[in-house]
This record gives sequence, C-alpha cells and structure tokens, in this order.
Amino acid sequence: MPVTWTLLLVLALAVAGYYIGRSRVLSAAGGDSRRLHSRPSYYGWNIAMFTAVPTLFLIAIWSVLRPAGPTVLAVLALIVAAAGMAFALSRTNPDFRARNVVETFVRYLLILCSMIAIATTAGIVLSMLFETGNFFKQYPWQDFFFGTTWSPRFGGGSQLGILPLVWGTLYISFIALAVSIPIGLFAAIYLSEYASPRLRSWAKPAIEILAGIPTIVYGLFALITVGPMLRDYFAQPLGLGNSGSSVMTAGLVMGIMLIPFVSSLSDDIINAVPQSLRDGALGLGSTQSETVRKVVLPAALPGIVGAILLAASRAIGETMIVVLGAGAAAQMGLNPFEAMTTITVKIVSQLTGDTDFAAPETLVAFALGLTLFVITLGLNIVALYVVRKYREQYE
Amino acid sequence: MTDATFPAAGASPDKSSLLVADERTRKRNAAERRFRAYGLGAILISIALLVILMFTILTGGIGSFRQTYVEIPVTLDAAQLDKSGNRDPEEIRKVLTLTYGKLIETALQKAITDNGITIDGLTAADVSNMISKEAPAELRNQVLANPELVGQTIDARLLSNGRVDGYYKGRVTMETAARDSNTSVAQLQLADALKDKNLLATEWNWSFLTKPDASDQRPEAAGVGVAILGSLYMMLVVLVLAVPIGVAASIYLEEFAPKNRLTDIIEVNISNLAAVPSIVFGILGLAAFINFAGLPQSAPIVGGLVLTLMTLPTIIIATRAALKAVPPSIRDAALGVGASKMQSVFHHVLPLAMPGILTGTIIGLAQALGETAPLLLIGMVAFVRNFPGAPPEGLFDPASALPVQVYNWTQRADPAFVERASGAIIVLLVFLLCMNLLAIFLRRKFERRW
Amino acid sequence: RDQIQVSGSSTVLPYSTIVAEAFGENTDFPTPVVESGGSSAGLKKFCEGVGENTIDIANASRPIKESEIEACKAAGVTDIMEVRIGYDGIVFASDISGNDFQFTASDWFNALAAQVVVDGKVVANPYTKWNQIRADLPDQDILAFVPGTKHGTREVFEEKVIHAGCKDSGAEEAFKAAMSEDDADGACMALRTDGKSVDIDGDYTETLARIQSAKHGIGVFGLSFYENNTDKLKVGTFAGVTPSTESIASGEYPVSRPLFFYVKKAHIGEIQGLKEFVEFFVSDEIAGPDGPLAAYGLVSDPQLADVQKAVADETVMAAN
Amino acid sequence: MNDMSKVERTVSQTDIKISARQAQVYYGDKHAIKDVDVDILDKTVTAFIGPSGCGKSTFLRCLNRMNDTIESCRVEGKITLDGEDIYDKRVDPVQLRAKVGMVFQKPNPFPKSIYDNVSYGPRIHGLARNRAELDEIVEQSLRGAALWNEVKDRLNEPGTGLSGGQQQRLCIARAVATQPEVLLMDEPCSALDPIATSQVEELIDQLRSQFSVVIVTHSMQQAARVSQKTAFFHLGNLVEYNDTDAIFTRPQDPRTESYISGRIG
Amino acid sequence: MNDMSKVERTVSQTDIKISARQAQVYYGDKHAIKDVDVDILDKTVTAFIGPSGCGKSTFLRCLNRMNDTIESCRVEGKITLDGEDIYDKRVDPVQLRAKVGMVFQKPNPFPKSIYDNVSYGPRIHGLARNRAELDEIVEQSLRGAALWNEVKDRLNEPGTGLSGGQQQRLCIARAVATQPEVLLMDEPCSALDPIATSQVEELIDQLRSQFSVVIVTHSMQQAARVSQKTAFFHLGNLVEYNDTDAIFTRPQDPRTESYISGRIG
Ligand SMILES: Nc1ncnc2c1ncn2[C@@H]1O[C@H](COP(=O)(O)OP(=O)(O)OP(=O)(O)O)[C@@H](O)[C@H]1O
Ligand SMILES: Nc1ncnc2c1ncn2[C@@H]1O[C@H](COP(=O)(O)OP(=O)(O)OP(=O)(O)O)[C@@H](O)[C@H]1O
Ligand SMILES: [Mg+2]
Ligand SMILES: [Mg+2]
Repeated sequence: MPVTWTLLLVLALAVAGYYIGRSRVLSAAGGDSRRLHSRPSYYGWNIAMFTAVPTLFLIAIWSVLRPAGPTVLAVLALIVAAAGMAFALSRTNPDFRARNVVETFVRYLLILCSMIAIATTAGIVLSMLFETGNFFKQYPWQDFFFGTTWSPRFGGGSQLGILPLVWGTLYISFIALAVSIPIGLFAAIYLSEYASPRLRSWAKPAIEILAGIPTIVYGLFALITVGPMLRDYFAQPLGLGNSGSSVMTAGLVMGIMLIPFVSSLSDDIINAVPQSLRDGALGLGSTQSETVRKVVLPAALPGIVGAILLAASRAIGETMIVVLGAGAAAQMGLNPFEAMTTITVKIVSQLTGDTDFAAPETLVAFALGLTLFVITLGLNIVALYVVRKYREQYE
Repeated sequence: MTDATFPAAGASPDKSSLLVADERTRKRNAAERRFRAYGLGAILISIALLVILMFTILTGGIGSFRQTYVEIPVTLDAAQLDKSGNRDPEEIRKVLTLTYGKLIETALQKAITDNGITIDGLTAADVSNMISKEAPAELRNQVLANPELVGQTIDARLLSNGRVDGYYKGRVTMETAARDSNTSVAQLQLADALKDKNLLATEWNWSFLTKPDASDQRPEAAGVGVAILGSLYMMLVVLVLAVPIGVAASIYLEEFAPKNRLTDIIEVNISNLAAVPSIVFGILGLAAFINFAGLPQSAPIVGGLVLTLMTLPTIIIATRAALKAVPPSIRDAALGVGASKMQSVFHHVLPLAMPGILTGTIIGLAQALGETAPLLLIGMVAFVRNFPGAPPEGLFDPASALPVQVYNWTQRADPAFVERASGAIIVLLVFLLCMNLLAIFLRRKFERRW
Repeated sequence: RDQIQVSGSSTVLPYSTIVAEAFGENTDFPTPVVESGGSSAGLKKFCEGVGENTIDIANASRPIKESEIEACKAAGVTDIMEVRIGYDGIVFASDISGNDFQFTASDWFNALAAQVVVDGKVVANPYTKWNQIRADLPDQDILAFVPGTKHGTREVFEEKVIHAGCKDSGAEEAFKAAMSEDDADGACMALRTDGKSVDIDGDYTETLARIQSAKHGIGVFGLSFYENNTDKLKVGTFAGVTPSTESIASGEYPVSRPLFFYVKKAHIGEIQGLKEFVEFFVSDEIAGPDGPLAAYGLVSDPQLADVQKAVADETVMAAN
Repeated sequence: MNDMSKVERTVSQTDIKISARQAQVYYGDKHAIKDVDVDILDKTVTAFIGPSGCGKSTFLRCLNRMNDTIESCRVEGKITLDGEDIYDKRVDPVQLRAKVGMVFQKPNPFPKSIYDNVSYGPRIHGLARNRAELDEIVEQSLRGAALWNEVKDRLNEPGTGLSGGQQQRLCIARAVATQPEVLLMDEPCSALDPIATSQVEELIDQLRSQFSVVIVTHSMQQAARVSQKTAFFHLGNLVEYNDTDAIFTRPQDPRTESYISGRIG
Repeated sequence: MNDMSKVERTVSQTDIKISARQAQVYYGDKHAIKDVDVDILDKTVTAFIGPSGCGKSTFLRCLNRMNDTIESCRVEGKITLDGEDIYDKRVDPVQLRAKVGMVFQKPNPFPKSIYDNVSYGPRIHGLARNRAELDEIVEQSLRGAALWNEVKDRLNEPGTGLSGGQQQRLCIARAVATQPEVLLMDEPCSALDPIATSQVEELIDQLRSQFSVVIVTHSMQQAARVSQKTAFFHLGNLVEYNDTDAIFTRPQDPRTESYISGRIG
C-alpha cells in the first residue's frame, strides 16, 4: 500500500503545485493575466510537472530495482517532489517564460515516448541475439539460410533450413493480403464515400469486431469449415491434392481477419481528405468512382499504405490461423492447396515444444525471429521508399 | 497573350439530352455502378462473415451460461465432519473434500430411494459420478464459512457432472453415452428421473462469470472470473500506457521531429515492430521485465507491459496516418494567430486526427485483448484459481486472461470445455464491445469533413 | 509470493492442475499456479536461477537433459529433485464410425516411412492404402495425424513405433545394406512428406478435429485424451493389446512414456507449501491407481512407493 | 421584378440554356435561396452580383447539382437545362456536370502536377485521342487562363505549390479544358492582378461565342465589362435580373440601386 | 530604386517597425524573393502590389516566419522587428507571431464554431479575464470585420459553413481579436462585396492608429485608398517602394508605371 500512497501524495502535491503556481504568478502580476509572459495555467503546469515527473520516474525506477523498502522510497519521493516544486516556484515570476518551459518539457516527454519504439527494437534484438549466437555455434549458418528442408529431430541431426518457412510465410501472407486489401479497401471506400451516415455508424464498428475475434476462432473456422470445403470443392475436383489444410485455407481466413485493418484505418484517412478536392473533381464531371480512384485515393495513399503494411505485419505475425488452417508441414511448393507453414508458427512451436532448451532445435526459434525481423525490415524500407515516391500532399 | 485561341478541339458540342446517356457516359456509369457494387459487396461480405462467425460462437458458447444442478437435501453428518463434537473450526478444517463427497453420495442415494426411482443397470459409480467433483469443495467451503451447519440437513444446490449437463444441452445423447466411458445410459436416465421429480434443473449460470478456472476433471465448474479480472487489469495497463505513449510518439514524429535519416529510421523501425510476431514480444517481456527488472511471473502488470509494447506500433501507425491527413492550412491558421506549435497540435490537429487515433486504439486494443502468444512466455497462460487483489497491488498477483482461458480450454480433452471456450469467447467479445463502445462514440463525435 | 509456481509440459498440465486444485481445496495454502508452455520453456524458466522470481517446479514429459542440468548449474540451480508421476500411454484412434484396426509397429513403419523395402529393394513409400501393407488391414486410404516435431510424443512415436517397426519389418537391415549407418538410422525414422502423414503442431483437440473433417484419418493420441472421448474415437490395438491404464501399467502395451516434474530443493522452506504440494502430488490418494489422476488417464507408477520415499527424503538428482 | 418577366418574354425559347423556377435552397433549417426564377441564356455571359453571403455561390452550385455533396443542403423548385429538369431522378449528375463546368470560389487544385490537373477533365471525358492532342488541350487551356507562361517550365510540379492567384487560374484552366456547355465561375478573378484579370475576361468573352457563362463577381466594373445579363441577389432573393446595361444604368429596385451606388471596388 | 533610400532616410529610426535587408527566399531551387530591402513603418498601412505569382505572399509570410512551416522554403538575409532579428535562434516564433498577426490568402477557418474561431487567439494569449470580456472581444472583432450582423445569431455554428466572403471576414476578425502589433493581411477583401470591403478598409484605417498594417492587394484603388506606403513587387524583386501617392502619381520604374497604367479593376 505505501507505494500507492506515495503515488497519490505526489499527485496531490502536483495538483497543489498547479494552483499555487497559478495564484502566485497572478498575484505577482497584480491579478492581471495580460502582464504575464504566458497564460497563468502554464505557470501552474510548470510547477506540477517539476513536482510530479521526476518523482514519478524515481518511483518507476525504484519499483523495478527495489533497492530498499517502500518507506525509504516514500521519504525520497517526497524530498524529490518538494525539491522540484521549490525549484519551479523559485523561477515563477511574471516574466518567466512558463509556456516555453512547459512546452520544452512536454517535447522531451514526446521524444522519450518515441524513443520507446527504439528501445523496444533494441530490446528485441538484444533478447534474441545471444541465443541466436548460441544457435549458430551449434548449427552452420549456410544450412540455416540456404537449406531447403525443415525437419527438426529430437535426437539431433535436424535439418533446419529456413527457406521453406520463408516461402510459406510469403505465400500465405500474399493470399491473405489478396483477400483483405480489395475487400478492405472497397469497404473503406464505400463507407466513406457512398454509405449513409447510419449504415456507416454501425457497419464500421461491426467490421472492426472481425479484428477482435480471437484468432483461435478463425483457426477453428479454417480447420472445420473452410479447409474441408476447399478440399472437397476445389482441390479434389481440380486434382490439386486432398489436403484438408492448405495455404489457401489459412490465407483466406487470415484475409477475413485482416479486413478491418485495411478498411477502418483507410476509411479514416479517406474521410480526412478535404471535401474541396472531391468537389473539384465532381465539378469537372467525373463520376464518384473516378473521383475516388483518381483524386481521393492518391491523396490518401500514405495512410492507406500504412494500413496495408499493418495488415501485412499481422499476416506475418499470425500463428493460430496458420497452425490450424495451413498445417505444420514446412515445404516449398506452388500448389495453394497444399499444407505449408510460416516462420512465426515455427518460432512458437519450437519455443513451446518439448525439446531440449539448449539444443539447436529450440534455439532456432531465436534465429528465426531475428531473421524474420531483418526480412520485414527490408520490406518496410521498400515500402517507405515507395510511399515517398508517390505521395501527394494536399493543400 | 492574346494568342490564346480557345477552345482548341471540336467546335460543336453536340447538344445531347441529359436524360439519354451517350456511349461513353454509359460506360462510365457502368464502371461507377460496378465500383459501387464492389464496395457494397465488400461490406456485405465482411458483415456476412461476421454474422457467420458470430453465429458459430454464439451457438457454441451460449450453453455455458446455463448449468445443470441437482438440488437435494444433504445431511451434514456431525459424526463425520466434527468428530470431537466441539464445533472447533480448526478441527472442521481438517476434514477433506473426500468426506464431503461421501456425504453427497449418501444424500443422492437417499434421494433416489426416497423418490422411488429405479433404473436398470444403475451402478454405484453412476450415482456418485452424477455430481461434479466440485460440489464437495463447495459444500466444504459453505461449512467452513458457517460451522453451525454441521449436523443439520441443508438443501444443497450441487453441480451435476459435465456429461449430464451436456445431455441437457444436446452435446451428449443416449447413443454417445452408450459408447462413452465417462457416463452411461443409466446415468442419463437417472438424471431424467431426477428432473421429473424437480430435483434436477438447468439454470442460468452466474458462476461461469464469477468462478475461476477448474481442472480438466470439472468442466462444469470452470469459469472466467479470474480471466476477466486479469484481462481487465492488463487492458487498464495498456490503455494507460499504450494510448498516451503511442499518441505522444506519433505527435513527436509527425509534427516536431526534423525530417532526416534518424526519423526515417524510427519510422521504418516502428512499422517493422508491427511485423514482429507477438510471441517475440513475449521473449522480450521475459527477458526485460521478468529476468532483468525482476517483476513477478504470471502478473497482469507484465502482461500489460508486453501488450503495450505490442500495441504501440499499431497505435502509432494509425495516429501518424491520421495526423498526416490533417490539412496544413489548419496548422497555419493556428500558428498565424500566435499559437505555439504545441498549441496548434493539441488544440486543432489532434481533435481532427481523433477518429483515426481512436480507430488505431480500437484495433490495437482488440488485438491486445485477444492475444495469447506473448503471454505464453511470461507465465500468464496458466491455471490460476486465486483471484488477484485490487489494483494497483493486484496487478502483481498471478492472473490469467480471457484469450488464455479460450486457448487452454480448447486444448482440454473433455468436450465440455469446447462449449466453455466458446462461452469465454462470448465474454471476450462483450468485453471488447464495451471497450469499443466508448471509442466508437468518441469517434463519431470527432468525425467531420472540412 | 504466496503461491507455488509450476511451469512446463502441456502433457503433464492436466494432472498438475487436478492436483493443484485439490491441494488448494483441502489445505490452507493457495492453489498453485500452473503454467503450460512446453517442457522446454518450463525447464528453461526452471533453470533461470533460484529465488522468488523463478518458478519452483517444472513439468516435463521427458527426463531432463544433461545439457539442461549444466545450464541449470550455471545459473545456480543445483539441487534438483526429479519426481516421476506416472506414465502416459500413446494410442492410435480413428473416427468412431470407421474400421477396426489391429496395428503392429511394422504396419506403422510401412505406412508412414519415407522409404520402405519392397521385394528387398529400398524404394520411396509406394503404399496408399492400409491393406496394401498387410492384407488383413482394412481397405482404407492411408492418412495419419502424428504429433509435430515439437511434441515429446513424437519422439516416443518415432522410437517405439516407427523405429521398432523398421527393425521388425527387416527394413533396418536393408537400409544398412544400402547406405551408411547414420543414414540408415535416419531413414528408419524419416516420415513421408507426400501428405499421407500430417504433422500436428497443435494439441490432441486439433487431431480430433482433423479426424472429424477427414474421417479416414488415424490419429496419435494420449491415453487420457482418448478416454475422455470414447464416444467419438475408436482405438486400435497395438501388437494385439488394447491400450488401457492397466495394460500399460503391466507393460503389455508397449507405447508409453514416463512423465516427470522437477523441484528446486532450494525453494523448499522458502516457498510455503512446496514440500506439502509435492508430497500431496505423489500420495496414494492422488497418484495411486484409484486416485483422480488414474481416473483421468494417467498410468500410475508401479514404483510409486519409491517415488514417495524419495520425495520425503528430498533426494536430489545425482550430480555428475 | 415586373420588368423581369418582360425581359423573359423577349427571349426566344430556344435561347434559354438554364432556367430556374421557384428555386429554394435550405441548409438544414436555414432558407438560403428563396423563390428564385431566372433564365440563363445561351451564348451569353450572366453575372451574379450581390453582397457577401447573399446566396450567389449557393445558387450557382444548384445549377450543376454540386449542392448534392453538402449533406444538410436541400434544393426545391425546378431547374432545367435545355428544357430538361436537372433534378429529375433519371438525370445523371455526372453528365450534367460535364456539361455545366464549375470554377470554385476557393481554388482547389488537385495534389497532382499542374499538367495532371488540367488534363484530368479531358482524360475522363475522352476529349483527346492521343497524348499530343492532350498536350495541345492543356497548353490551350493554360494559355486561355493566362497561366501558360508562368508554368510552362514546371508542368510536372504540384499544382498546390502555386501562388494563390496561380491556383485560381489553374482551376479556370482545368474547368475550361473539359469544354463544358455552360461554365459557372465563382469569383474567378478575386485573387488576380488587373492584367491577369483582363486576360481571363478576354477568355470569358471568347467562350461566350460557343457557351453560356455564369460568373459571380464582387466587382461591378467586371460585371459591366464582361456580362450581358446581370442578376442581383440579396438575402437569398433574386432582386433583379436584367440586361447588364439596364441594371447599371436604370436599376428598378431600390436595393439594387443602393448596392450599385455604394460601389467602391 | 534610388528614390527608396531617400525615403528611408527621411524616416526616423524609431518609427521603423519591420525592416528587411537583402531578404532572399527559395522554394527548393526556385528563387522566389530576391534581395528585398524594405522598412515597414509603425502606425502605417503598407500595401504590397504586383502581378500574381510575383512573391507578395511569400514575402509577407517571411515577416512572421510562417514560411518555417513549408519544408522546402529557405529564408536568407536579415529581417528585424523593432530592431531585433526575427530569424535569430533565440527568438521564439510563437511570440513573434503573437505580435505579427496574419490573415491568409485562402480563408482557413478552424472547423469549430464561429465563436471559438474568434476567441481562440484571445484565449491562448490571455487577453480576457473572464467570459464577459471574451464575449466583448469576439463581438468587437466581428463587428470590425463587418460580420457581426450576419452571424450574431449563429455564433455556435461551424465557421466552415459560412460563405466564402464570410469566411474571409471571419479570418480577419480572428486575426484582429489577438491584438497584434503588426497585422499582415493577404488579400483580405478579395471575396468581399464593395460595402463589406469599405467596412474592412475602415477597420484597417482604425487599426492604423495603434498598429502597423501590411496589406497585399490586387486592387490599385484599394491600395490608394487605404495605404500610406506602397511596395511594388515583380518577379520576386521589390521594384519600387515609396509613399503611396508617389507610387501612383510619379512611379520611378517603368515596370511600376506599366503595371499601374494597365490598371483595370
Ligand atoms: N510552396 C511552394 N513551393 C514552390 N513554389 C512556390 C510555393 N509557394 C509559392 N511558390 C512560387 O513562388 C512564387 C511566388 O509565390 P507567391 O505565393 O508569393 O505569389 P503571390 O505574389 O502571392 O501571388 P498571388 O497574387 O497569385 O497570390 C510563385 O511563382 C509560386 O509559384
Ligand atoms: N454549408 C453551409 N451550411 C450552412 N450554411 C451555409 C453553408 N454554406 C453557405 N451557408 C450560408 O448560406 C448563405 C449563402 O451562402 P453563399 O455561400 O451562397 O453566399 P455567397 O453569396 O456566395 O457569399 P460570398 O460572396 O461571401 O461568397 C450564407 O449566409 C452562408 O452563411
Ligand atoms: Mg460565394
Ligand atoms: Mg499570394
């Protein structure tokens, strides 16, 4: 409990600081806020921030490292808070550039937040690098990167070639995107350009539910419904095999899950394109679809590409649907009605399996993870380049 | 500039009627109709798929909200429960569930004879199996909470076994029972007989929402209580951390950061993080939060942090796209009246970008709420019976989560768990809807065209 | 931390939860938290170190490996108690409406191996129907759902069924004649990849679902899973024996494997109830032939008394 | 307003390009255009004048159904183009707008290159058989809008990077390039310097030989210079509609009179 | 241009509000403003005239560093406000813009209510102590911009639902409400009718008693009416800068002469 109390106390102090700062500076200016450099609330914020933020950091770091008991922390926190408050108060006078200070402060907070992404990346790489190193000590990298067979064994002598997994990943993701991009994009266009507000107000959230259905439901849907259907009505009549699980099954079902990623985000972006652009095109006698295709979509392109990238990312990272829909067999082939599997699936299965945790069969999960990281990095760089090239900035 | 002769091409614009479309217009209109049809088709397909999925979930899971109980008088025999006879709670505590099981068995036997039920081939095992293994534990808890009951005969409401329950939900039939080693036709006939005597009923099942998970032998007792709390705690953490941090990061990158190599790297980095499989975030969470920072295993706080990191890219990508879509003239207008960059962003740009931010939040949270893989490695895919405490301390107690419950239950051998899993999915979706409703409401409020 | 933390194999998980639940009900200790995540991940966590932040017990569907003990030692986890809780039987079952099967190890080898011996020659597996292998097997397309390479069951299946079948059918000899020792060993366990043998990375529920959508499939299951689904599955005999807890305990039915859990001795006394839990787990009422674990399908350990004694004495694994 | 009907009668029926009867426009509850009756003649420049906010743009946007895009906007009454009701259900607004082009009050170039901006209309209407013809149309249109010299070296730069006046001329060029039968221009010269203005006015004069042009302007002088007919709007009412000469020399309505006499710009 | 330096010398140093020396603006490679030297006096209305696309807006945007927001835009040379270099690193552009307000060429109201549009500036600058004062400022500003009568009943409706000219006046009101020391107005009357124009001109005249006003206009008459100083830009050069009278009666540069004589509007 004491940590909670400390937390609340600090926040209370900050709130008090806010009011003290405000009234202090107002009275210093003789009650006339116009004589102040900044709005009175900025003086308040200045004090509140100096009181709370350093202390909160202290508490956060403390609760991780726990060098001593909560009482020590409480005392220390109060000292820091008081010091911050005193410092901020001492600087409070009508000429003090409170807004600039507050904004600089906020700006640093913003920078800090964006650094979390970098830190996460570093964390991911670091947490996998070591074990990846261990893996390559036990398994030749040539065989890993260029091997075309994936067959881990308990007793050693596994063949751990990544190529069939890469192929499966690309193939399944491709099909998933081939399903979700057209459906999602058309849905987004319809919602933002054609649909009545009423339809839009319920259809959009409804479609978003698709993103919230646990993937296991999709997996079972693939396994029980879609897989046998594709097998009986397509694969067998076409002579393309009789596998119940296939790239197609997983791709289709994953595509369904990804629809809202494309549709909802794109819809927001399309909706944000200024009406004047649509008017311009309509005024020239273009049909609504021409307006959309030639004016609105190009203007919304960066956002749409972002949405598609997000969908692609989900496709690459998905496990359950692939396991249940596409199976666990790592192989390279062109037949979409054959079972295949993806890198992600194998990362999960090797990590959660029963193999020796220090053996290459388990460690390969880390190498797979890191390789996938590098592959997607490459794809993202290409995407960034493409967006830059085709971006159309309105106004 | 007088050389401008105009117009250049064909001088006689043919005065076609507005009501008659010419060839080209017909084609364009056909294209328009096709386009529109594609759009409508896309929506209909999505909605149809949603309906199908919802239908499967609902039909599969609605059963878990009803449960079959046997209601018979049970004599809490003092001789067995309190041998010393002084009603000392410590003494009563020593009596194990096994004893209570026997009491129930006797009570059921008695009820059968009292009501004059006779069934061919009914074995003692059939009778004792009739009642869930959870029932003795519940009875024991009841007695421990109120030692006065010892020696009395109470009307107990006892969970029936999963197969009997399944019988009343259509999952088990006489035919399957004949083959099933865990039930028998005689047992089901007994259930029917009890039902005739109003001793057995299928009722609304609150305990599915309030009780914790149960082991593989007691599907009828399993509930999502702990999972709901765990998910709630995790979502709180995600909401409190991911949304502000994500929005803040996007604001910095989109509005303040100088456009240079470094920001390009950050940008690529973030979209790349979105492509990192969720289990890798579990690896990171295990390494960073548990092994390095020393946070406890199986705790919602760690789950929340991992999910936060996982959702951040989604929120950032959506937010950045939304910020990008705000026309620069709005920013100019604010700057022109002497607003600072920060003010122009917070007062004008952000509200306009809100729908996109909220969409990102909805999708990010939906993903976080339904994710199991990252929780695997940080110990949240677990069997947890004890409820976590109130936050913030409760954030550090072991808990499970809704998707974990679904994942676990779909792996269990007893088919009764399939129904439970679908039930948990329903709960999860309701949970998601509740979360989304606010966001959707806000989004509609902020939506406008300019 | 108040509660015991257990992690590891998902095969052991159901037994572990049954015990944990009973333990929580009947004692004043909180119910232990039991994670699943695989033997590998469980042991890895187990070997992370000693202390509040680390787990107390790792479940495993196979014995701990030498290399893992090394890793444990490096992290300061030295005194490890090994507790064998019983045996898991592995059975072959098909859809309830399907044909009856009497398998032998060589049938399985001939059905699923990548290469088989036909007329003394090593050839790629040509069989498409069971009755091509042995005339008294049913006339049914070969389709088997075998555990994926992540599962411990796969190892047992390969060793005790496929490899044994390789030997029984005489293929091993032929392989050895045709290739090097190592290759022959590999060939004895390599499964065909033409879609007749389907790896299942998920759980037995997935195998069951696959059988239901491809009725001619035959799945590899754990005994307990089969016992809970006798209304949907029809079990095949192996070497003439029908699997059951009794036939496995007596050693008649050969395809089974021991299940374990590992306890950090250092945590006994530190974590409340740990010793009690371990003793409760292996007590006769729980792990004995009439206990709830056996009722659920665990083959009770014939040497349970030895295990109980080892636990009582807190005997640790021999350090080597 | 009695005079109006007289004028109308003098115009032969075939010469009327657009005619509005009892046109009403509402924005939600707000009644923005009230009972407007007007006939816009073919091969004539009609000027709409009136104080800011009186409904000129609103009425203009009715004539090619651009108001359809404003959700709260509702149009009543009858508006015909060549005798056909443009609000008829069977009418395709797309075809209508191809015939009745529009230059908006706020310049709204597409976020595309200058060339693409101008060639957009010809492309969708298939006015050019090949690239050379398209180039020709683009050049002619830009010349007509007096922009060619300024942009001929930067046709591939985005139209949004132009100055305010340049954007306005770009939008004129864009509208002209589609070769509509009626051209609605909402203050096309508001951001133009006198020379550019005179060039655009010259363009309008040329266009008149084939099309009908409606121009909204705040400059009385401009109205007097380019138009043959003038309509004066006030608070949503069409106060007076007559030959431009007549309006400026002998306004019938006191409101017209006072608006014109208050002339400054 | 020789004349310019003479004029400068007659102005006492303290009266100069803004001064630019060798100002250069580039959009990427494009050199949009070349070597501009100009002194803008306090309590004076300065008009910028010149053909469309000559760089008036660009130069105007330099004066309160609005060009900072255009990525490709680069400003060189020295521009001072009250003697302080506004491009100095220590200068806070926010404070600068609070002192040097701006009305943009394209009306850009916030997608908020009319009231919020006008009250935004006073709010962030703390110009009103309470709601009543704020209401007062809003009303005064709207009155000044000749919009009050039209919108007084609909202050809570969105500013984006106004007509073009109303939006323009709203933007003027918004800029005036922040009470800047210098007001930069980029064609503030382009979409206004004569009466509204004269009211805005009256406002400008009033403002002059306290502030310095810079106005970009295409109307020579307007420049002559409201300004005391006029600067003529051509192709990015400041061709001539002098008292308005002098410019219109005895232009020194042939380019000025020809631009003015080509007057039409
Ligand atoms: N963002 C931009 N990027 C590139 N070039 C630009 C940009 N803005 C303006 N220009 C160019 O700079 C020159 C000067 O533009 P500016 O907007 O200053 O003209 P102006 O004098 O205000 O014209 P107008 O009276 O038409 O508004 C023009 O040639 C214009 O095309
Ligand atoms: N989208 C809208 N929603 C609500 N009211 C509107 C909308 N557009 C215009 N109005 C109102 O309708 C009236 C007429 O507007 P309109 O744009 O037609 O005026 P205008 O004559 O073009 O004026 P200006 O010369 O200023 O452009 C005005 O009072 C205006 O405020
Ligand atoms: Mg208008
Ligand atoms: Mg300009």
